[in-house]
Amino acid sequence: RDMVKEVKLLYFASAKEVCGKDSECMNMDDNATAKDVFLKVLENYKDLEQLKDSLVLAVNLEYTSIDSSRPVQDGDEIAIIPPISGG
Amino acid sequence: RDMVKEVKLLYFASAKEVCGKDSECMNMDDNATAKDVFLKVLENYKDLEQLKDSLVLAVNLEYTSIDSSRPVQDGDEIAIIPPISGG
Amino acid sequence: NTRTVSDPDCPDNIHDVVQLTTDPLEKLNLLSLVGDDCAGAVASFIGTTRDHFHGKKVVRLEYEAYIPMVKTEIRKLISILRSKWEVHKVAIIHRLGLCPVGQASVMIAVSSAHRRNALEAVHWAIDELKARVPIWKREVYEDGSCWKENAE
Amino acid sequence: NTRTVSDPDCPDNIHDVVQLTTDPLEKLNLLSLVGDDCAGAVASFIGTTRDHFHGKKVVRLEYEAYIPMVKTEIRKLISILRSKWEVHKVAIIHRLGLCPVGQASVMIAVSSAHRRNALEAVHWAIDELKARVPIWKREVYEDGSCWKENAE
Repeated sequence: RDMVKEVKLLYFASAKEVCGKDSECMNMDDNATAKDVFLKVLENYKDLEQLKDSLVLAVNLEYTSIDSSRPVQDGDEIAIIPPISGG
Repeated sequence: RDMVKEVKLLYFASAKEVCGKDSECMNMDDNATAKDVFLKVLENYKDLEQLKDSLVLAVNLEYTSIDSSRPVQDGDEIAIIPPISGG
Repeated sequence: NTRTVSDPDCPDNIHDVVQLTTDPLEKLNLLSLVGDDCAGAVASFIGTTRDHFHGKKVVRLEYEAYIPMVKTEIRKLISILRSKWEVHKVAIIHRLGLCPVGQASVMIAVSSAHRRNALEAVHWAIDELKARVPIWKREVYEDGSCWKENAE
Repeated sequence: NTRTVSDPDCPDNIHDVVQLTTDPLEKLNLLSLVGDDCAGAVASFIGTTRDHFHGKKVVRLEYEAYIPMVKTEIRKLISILRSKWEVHKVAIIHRLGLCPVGQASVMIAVSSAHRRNALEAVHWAIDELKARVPIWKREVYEDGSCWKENAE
């Protein structure tokens, strides 16, 4: 099986502004991890570099580190989460 | 000076029920203390004995122990304060 | 009890609310009482009358107070509160007389710039009120009545 | 999020309120949200938008949220809260979109039989919400705008 997986990316707040969009789909290799997804996003949006140290991910509504070796599944929803400011 | 001092007594909650009134005036000797006032009230209302250990006084709106040797002044307002239950 | 707040962002004189009333407290609006465009946090505590006590059904409650001393004690309480926490406005309102089951008997609200101050101040204020302020509650049951006593 | 309370005096099933809304929170009534004839205490926290930030005048604020994750995180938060404190009802409501200066952006209310539980739970809940729930605030000034970041 040499499937390509499609993940849905969501961008919020400052990440949305930097990337110029709030969501998109992206294809990943079969054995890709959450970290691989994040690195590919960084490659696509060079200006995101400046926010990099403050970002975390959410994979299917669960917080996940940008270094996570968790394998992604086809259909996963992966959000780029800048520092929160609710309340 | 062998003045008689008049103090105003206030009774609240269970003390009011036991004494059957919410206020009255009482004459005290010139050198009477808060403690003397309390003892005289106890003498006048025997049924107050059962509450005695839970009572405090307020002299002119300030908490005062029933043992207080604070001298009373003519016109003092002295309240008999059972355990409070505000809130 | 008017004071000038030291916070330069919030320079208005501030009037604390200290009130004893036989009216229901339900219609009072916390933000109207203590809200402020310059305060980011409003914490509050509302005590409501319970419908039971050790399994006995409470039919109604009555509050009695030594009114002038209540006001003196609450003002002292607010003055100590302000020495412990930097807060904007404080409101302390107690209902007197008949209070139907389920309705509010006491309301404390505090606004502040930083939420921790308002939250801690409200917690301290209700503990202090219950320990020091001369108010008495009588619970009336189907088969009698009883003057309550605060545990703490 | 329905549960049966263990307190025999208060046997009804209880529905927590978790809500995201673009409507003003001002009209909400705390006692209607979490009040209970069997609960003696209602504690609350309301966060309001401030009119200044480091001396700069804030013209308006906007809140954005990752809505499905906010709901998941708040329900987790309430579940942890209930494991730490015995409480009756919990309401957590956050405003989204435009929020005029001085208006409420978040409201947390908790009822309990013993006041300490409601008071501590509310304090913990707002700290936890600010630390974990994916909501973002943008402050708009006369000369620009800025995505905020919670300090704690």
